[in-house]
Amino acid sequence: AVTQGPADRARSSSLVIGLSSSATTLDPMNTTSVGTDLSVLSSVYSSLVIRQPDLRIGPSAAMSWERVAPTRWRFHLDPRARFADGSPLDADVVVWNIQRLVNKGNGLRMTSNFPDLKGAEKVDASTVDLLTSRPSPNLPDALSMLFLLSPQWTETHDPAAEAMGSGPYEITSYSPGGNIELRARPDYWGPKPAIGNVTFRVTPSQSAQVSGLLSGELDAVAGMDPQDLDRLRADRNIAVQQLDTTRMAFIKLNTLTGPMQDLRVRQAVNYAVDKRAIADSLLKGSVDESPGQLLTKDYTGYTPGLQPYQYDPQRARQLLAEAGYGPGKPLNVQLSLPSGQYVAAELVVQAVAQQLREVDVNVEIRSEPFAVYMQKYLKENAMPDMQYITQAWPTLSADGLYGLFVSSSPYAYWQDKTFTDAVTTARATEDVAGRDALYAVAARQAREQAPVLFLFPQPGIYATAKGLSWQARPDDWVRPADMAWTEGER
Amino acid sequence: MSTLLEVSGLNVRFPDTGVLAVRDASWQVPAGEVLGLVGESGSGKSATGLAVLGLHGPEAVLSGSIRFNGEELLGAPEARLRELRGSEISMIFQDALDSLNPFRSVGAQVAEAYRLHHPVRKAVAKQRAVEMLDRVGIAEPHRRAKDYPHQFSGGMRQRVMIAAALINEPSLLIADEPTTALDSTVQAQVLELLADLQREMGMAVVLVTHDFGVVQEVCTNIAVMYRGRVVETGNTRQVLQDGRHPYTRALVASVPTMQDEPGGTLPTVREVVTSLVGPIDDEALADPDLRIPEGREYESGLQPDDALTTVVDGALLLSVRDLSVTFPGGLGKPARDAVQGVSFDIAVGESFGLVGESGSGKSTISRVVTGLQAATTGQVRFDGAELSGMSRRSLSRRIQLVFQDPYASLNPDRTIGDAVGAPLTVAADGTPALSRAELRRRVEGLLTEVGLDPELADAYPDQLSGGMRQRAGIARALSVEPALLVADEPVSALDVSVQAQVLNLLVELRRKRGLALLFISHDLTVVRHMCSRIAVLASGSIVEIGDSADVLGTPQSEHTRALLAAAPDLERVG
Amino acid sequence: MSTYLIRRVGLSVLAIWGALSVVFLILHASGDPALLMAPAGADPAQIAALSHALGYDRPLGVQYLAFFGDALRGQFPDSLQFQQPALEVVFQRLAATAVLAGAALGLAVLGALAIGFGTGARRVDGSHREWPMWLVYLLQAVPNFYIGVLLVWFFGVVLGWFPTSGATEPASVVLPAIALAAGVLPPLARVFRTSLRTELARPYSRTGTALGMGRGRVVRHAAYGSLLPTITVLGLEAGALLGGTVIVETVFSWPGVGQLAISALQNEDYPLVLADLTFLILVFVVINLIVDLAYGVLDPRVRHKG
Amino acid sequence: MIQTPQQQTRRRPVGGIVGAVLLGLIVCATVLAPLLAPHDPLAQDLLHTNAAPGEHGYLLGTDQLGRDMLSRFLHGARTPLLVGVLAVLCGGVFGTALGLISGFARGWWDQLLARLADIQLALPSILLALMVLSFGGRSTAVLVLVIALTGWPAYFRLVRSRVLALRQLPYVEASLLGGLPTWRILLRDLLPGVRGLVAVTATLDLSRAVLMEAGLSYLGLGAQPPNPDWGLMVAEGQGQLLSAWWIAVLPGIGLVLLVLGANLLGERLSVRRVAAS
Ligand SMILES: Nc1ncnc2c1ncn2[C@@H]1O[C@H](COP(=O)(O)OP(=O)(O)OP(=O)(O)O)[C@@H](O)[C@H]1O
Ligand SMILES: Nc1ncnc2c1ncn2[C@@H]1O[C@H](COP(=O)(O)OP(=O)(O)OP(=O)(O)O)[C@@H](O)[C@H]1O
Ligand SMILES: [Mg+2]
Ligand SMILES: [Mg+2]
Repeated sequence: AVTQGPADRARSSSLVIGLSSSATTLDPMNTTSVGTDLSVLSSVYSSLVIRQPDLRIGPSAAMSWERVAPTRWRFHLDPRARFADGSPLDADVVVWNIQRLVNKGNGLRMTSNFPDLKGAEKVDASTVDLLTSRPSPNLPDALSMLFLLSPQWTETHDPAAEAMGSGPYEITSYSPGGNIELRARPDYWGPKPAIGNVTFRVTPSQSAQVSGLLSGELDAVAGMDPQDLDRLRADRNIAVQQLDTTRMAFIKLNTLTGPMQDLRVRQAVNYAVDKRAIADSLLKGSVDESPGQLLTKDYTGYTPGLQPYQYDPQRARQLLAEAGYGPGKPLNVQLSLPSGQYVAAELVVQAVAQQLREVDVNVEIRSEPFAVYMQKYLKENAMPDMQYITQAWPTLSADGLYGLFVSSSPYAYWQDKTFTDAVTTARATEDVAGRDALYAVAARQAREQAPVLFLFPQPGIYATAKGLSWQARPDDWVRPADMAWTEGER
Repeated sequence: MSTLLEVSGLNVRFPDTGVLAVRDASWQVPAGEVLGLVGESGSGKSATGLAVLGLHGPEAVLSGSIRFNGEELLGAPEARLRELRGSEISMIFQDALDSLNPFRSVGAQVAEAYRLHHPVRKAVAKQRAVEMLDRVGIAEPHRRAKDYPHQFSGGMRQRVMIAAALINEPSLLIADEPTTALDSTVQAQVLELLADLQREMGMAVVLVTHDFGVVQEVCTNIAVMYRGRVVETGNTRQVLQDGRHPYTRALVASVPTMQDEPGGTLPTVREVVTSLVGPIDDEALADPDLRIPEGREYESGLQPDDALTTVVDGALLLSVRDLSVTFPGGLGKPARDAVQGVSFDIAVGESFGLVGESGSGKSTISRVVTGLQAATTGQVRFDGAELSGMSRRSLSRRIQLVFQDPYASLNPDRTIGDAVGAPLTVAADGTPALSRAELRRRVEGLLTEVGLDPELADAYPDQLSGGMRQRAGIARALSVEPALLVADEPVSALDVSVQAQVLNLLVELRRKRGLALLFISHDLTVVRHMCSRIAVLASGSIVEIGDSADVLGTPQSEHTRALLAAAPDLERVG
Repeated sequence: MSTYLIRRVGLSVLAIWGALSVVFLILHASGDPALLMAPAGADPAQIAALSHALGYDRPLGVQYLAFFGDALRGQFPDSLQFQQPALEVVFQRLAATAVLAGAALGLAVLGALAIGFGTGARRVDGSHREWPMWLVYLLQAVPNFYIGVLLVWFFGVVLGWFPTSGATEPASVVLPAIALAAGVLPPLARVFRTSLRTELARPYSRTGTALGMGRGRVVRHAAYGSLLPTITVLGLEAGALLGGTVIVETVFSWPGVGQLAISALQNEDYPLVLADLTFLILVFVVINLIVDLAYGVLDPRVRHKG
Repeated sequence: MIQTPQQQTRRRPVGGIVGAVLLGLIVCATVLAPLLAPHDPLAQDLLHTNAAPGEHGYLLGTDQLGRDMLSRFLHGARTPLLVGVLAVLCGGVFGTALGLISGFARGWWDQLLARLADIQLALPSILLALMVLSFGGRSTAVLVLVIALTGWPAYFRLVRSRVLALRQLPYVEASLLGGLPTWRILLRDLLPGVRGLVAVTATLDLSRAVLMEAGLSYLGLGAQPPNPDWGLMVAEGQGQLLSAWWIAVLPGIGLVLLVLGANLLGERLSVRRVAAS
């Protein structure tokens, strides 16, 4: 094919990024998927604060911020910040955006990420206060996902189909489900991005991603399948970065109904699966097995020193026998997974199912569209006995991720007083050591009670054309503004 | 007179099926003369005609010699043949509907035929085509040239075909049964046109046909084919009246004519041949050297049976009063009055004939009478009872139908015995169902009665010849012992030689069973032969009805006279 | 001709109505779409409110009528995935599918004609080639998606000649078009070849030869007659073509309406499914209507009827 | 150039035989798979994933989970065959019965059924199937039904038009005149008349059904993992074309052979049928 190769693109300062699925909307408040929608939109819109490549929170539209009261955060806006149409990004804009967000009637998806946010008050033209209903130390972390629209523009345009933001890029071409093209704004008020033209190309199929990289059609792809690692590493023109993501992969067990109510069964399935072997063969050793933890190391509040469930089918059989199952009376369970959503999930699930089958647990695998899967999970409260899921929390705090497991959470399917108490108390504890101690209690309890079948962090494999400098990150952001072509390569 | 076309020792073989369609055939046509090529179906007439123009596909293997104006055509290069085709030698085929391209206007087709051999501009060819259409008798040729074949009637289409074939004024025309698909009156017109054009253009014609009447009218010479061989050639009059080959003589004898005494037994080919040369098999009969021994004459076995053809005064069996049938029009199709105000009666044991041209409503009447079609108005009474009030089952016990097409009237997936016995398995009211053995016995009896081997009960229709199938169909109709038999063109699909056998069978059955017969045909000679009273039908109405002898002898209506005039009849020397 | 036209249009409208009713019923058998539209964590009252706002709590019959009223005006609710009017989303994808289907159709028709002429019209010496038909049999046996996968593998990956995914440059259309054409070509080639043979065997072709036409001319005239059944099959294959786009677009990530249908179904994007299917059904029926009308134009026997 | 019906039978019969042999082999392999397969098709060997054909004693290699491709290949025709045959039976019986009744009864009944078939045809079948399977639940029974549902109009239309022609034939009218009841005429005169037609349609429909099952499995709506199913296997191996082509390519060949077999046989049957009628 007569496509431009990375070398040509480096010269012309353009870049092609492979997206595993198309953007579903251009409205930044109506999506929470970081890997696709928000990564694109973060180039077009700006947020008050931004999570930097080193995972720390840094300034963006807000130059600085402080907590003036337990439930009041004050943000000082950058006076230079302007939308592409020239209108300023001032306190009024922020107030309007926060109102748009917290109004439940708008039915925006982002709203649920801000359960504590009450509203905003203008202090002066470039200062604004955000109010929360209770002390919310992690608000800035959450705000790194909130992008700001222009109120006037939104009145006359459909933000789902068009975009006009205050970010470094503007969209030059978009159709739902199709490729997205960006161009650097010449009048951008912040630091100029290094790359002028960016294309997000939709390449859902794994093989298309790989062949695109190999042929030079794509310059950067995130979330590659570990199965392709060897192939990618072997190519001189491709650089591979590999790290654990902040997403933990596990198989959630429905402890509220069915056979997984029985602790012995939950522990048995944990013993029955050889996480090591799966990580080594299917994930090509790109990750380590989880030490019986719901968090990855990157979270504040992580408890070191826990031990994973060892692979011990004998033990598993014994536990199952105690629970009343065995070869004569095999345990039949359903295991669902969302199709095409998570890296290597299809393989991992099949491997798990086969290993469980060896201890006489018959697993029926149901692969479902993500929407259906989520509907069963959250809206109908009808999660099957087991379901493969990966979970992360954008603020990278134990509080957030553990919050998904407290008794009151619809995500939990687990009611454990010890765990819930520890997490709730920790939330109100300002002192770091005390909080970590509480989180350790929660972590041990979770390991012991096994509300999930612990697996491993989701592997993060990023492939880029040689010559593209970019620091891959464990959260899912892929921001072209962070990328640059280095001179002299190729 | 010089010989234009000379066929000698022609063989046409189809290796794939092993059929020898033409064997060692020789005949010739002098320039400007008409040769009739006659013979029954499958005797190789078409195969011969196609061979002349090299129109056989690669699956045919030809040998022998075909000389046209002294030039050998067999094995001539395709390019040379293409030059000759349509310009020197033309051919027209039987079915005019299919012989014309349905997707092109007739003018374009005739014009193209001209342009294929004359390098002229389109407009010139168009003009020529219109002239030619005019010449073959198409009214308003200028306008009609733009019409498509389906907008023409059968006779008109055949005229167009003739125009296309003759536009280059060929010296030889091969006409392969050009009129068999047409009505008898139309047939006569087309033949007349052909004869006129032949005289005007002075061309030679090879007329392929199986109709002796036609041959007698237009041909100077005749070649008779049988089983792929030419068994006799010669002057038409002489061959027809005094054929030297037993097959020729037999064929001529088996055709009913206007001179015959009606109602008698027709001689069949086999009978005649046997009486002429003794028992002989088909292959030996096909030997062209076979001759009727001097002095041997066929003793006509015609024994006219007055009882069958004279008017009977029996009790009234069927009475049709003011019958009309209208087929409702569909979307965009006008309604069609197929039958209008028809009345007639049939007495017990009477044989009643219905003649008329195609589309005159004959079949429709037969279908109404048998209950397959409802009358729109009027009434049909059978044995005093209103037909529409009778159940299908009880009606079927009284009236039965013999179909025209013997091939389609038997289910190919059922044995003959099954077909014949099926009506018997429907238990008549009050009678117990037949046992298997009894059924079989009855079926065998019926088969024997119609002159079929009872063994054939286990045969499938495709193992039977057309004549045998027609007999099976008759056996089925007879199985329920009906009082009235309706026969809708029962012999028109059959060869002359077989036709005689089936007609004889019907006559004999009537004699034995006292059946009443409603006999439908477009062929006057056949109706005259079979019926004591006839009705002439024209566009749905009866134009003349009466005793057979009166109607045909002193026709009162214009229509009947036209029918009579058009029927080419064989004059047989007594 | 005019009654023919009226009748055809009437039947088409009937078919569209019926097909849409089926779609409507299947979708509604699956439960309250509002459940899907509501944000995660919405309480039952909110869902009920949404359901009410969108009219999903009305009796089925009322919804049915409303659905047709809206469909007639081209109004569908917003797509759940894209948060835009569903029909707009479909239209945005239309061009891609039109390009793909057009290219595939062109390929298939050309291929079918070539194979049909090559194997259907014997030359004067009686020889004819059969082998292209084996290709047709083989193509007919290969599933759409498998052809796609093989093409990706061989031409995209091994040889690297063509892009294998998306619609980014003119060359992108090559592989998906071939994959799609492979499904449509066999029936077309077969019907064209068979009807060419039938037409050549009909008496009028023999008449042509008897009047002195060369082989080429005879075949040309016969080909016209063979076009009619071929066009009929083409109309019927439009369904296969539309169905094929669903799979082929998925294999090649081609951003068209077929892939949209799949993703809408997978995400239970109820309004989008409705809009997309309505549109596809409309296209299919209209294509068949055009075929019928083409028949009326091309076949004088139909042209002059009624 | 004259062509007679005989000529069409002259086609070389290899196709039919090849088709029959292919189908036979595949059916045998499927039935005997438990005996022939060297491994359990579900057993995983995580140490030897993506083994190339011949490696580690796996004749056709292994897939991403280290499952023996040969064993999976041998088992892979079970679902397509089972679903295909059942769907053809359902669709065939349904379509034929309706076609017979519709063609014989004519009138508004006939019009109703014919319009139903039109409507059915206006719905692209793969989309209809996808819709039913996504919204109506996934199971083998639904799969069979939906494939049968998209198949019946073919039988219906053919049988109906054939019956419309047949019922005008003298032998059917002869049965009417013989006083036979309608059901007997349907069974003895009309059904045999469409028998061959139905057989041919069914053979060709089998390939359609198999293709559809494979397509749906490929899209994830047919057979579910870890089932060895050819269509599903192609989908699973598709991502590995670069490094392990055999995972996707081999099962596809199985599908091609199966469909080719059915088509060739159907073709042959239809040629016979043309010659016989
Ligand atoms: N293309 C062919 N292939 C094989 N056999 C053929 C072919 N054409 C004709 N025959 C056979 O050759 C024989 C003579 O056929 P032909 O058509 O010449 O008969 P015919 O005298 O014209 O009969 P009819 O009056 O029915 O037209 C028949 O047995 C026929 O079956
Ligand atoms: N089912 C029908 N629907 C409409 N018109 C019909 C139908 N059957 C016959 N007709 C028309 O009724 C008229 C009489 O037809 P019928 O078959 O009775 O004629 P026929 O005298 O038997 O002709 P032929 O000698 O050709 O058999 C014809 O014009 C025919 O077109
Ligand atoms: Mg002939
Ligand atoms: Mg008639």
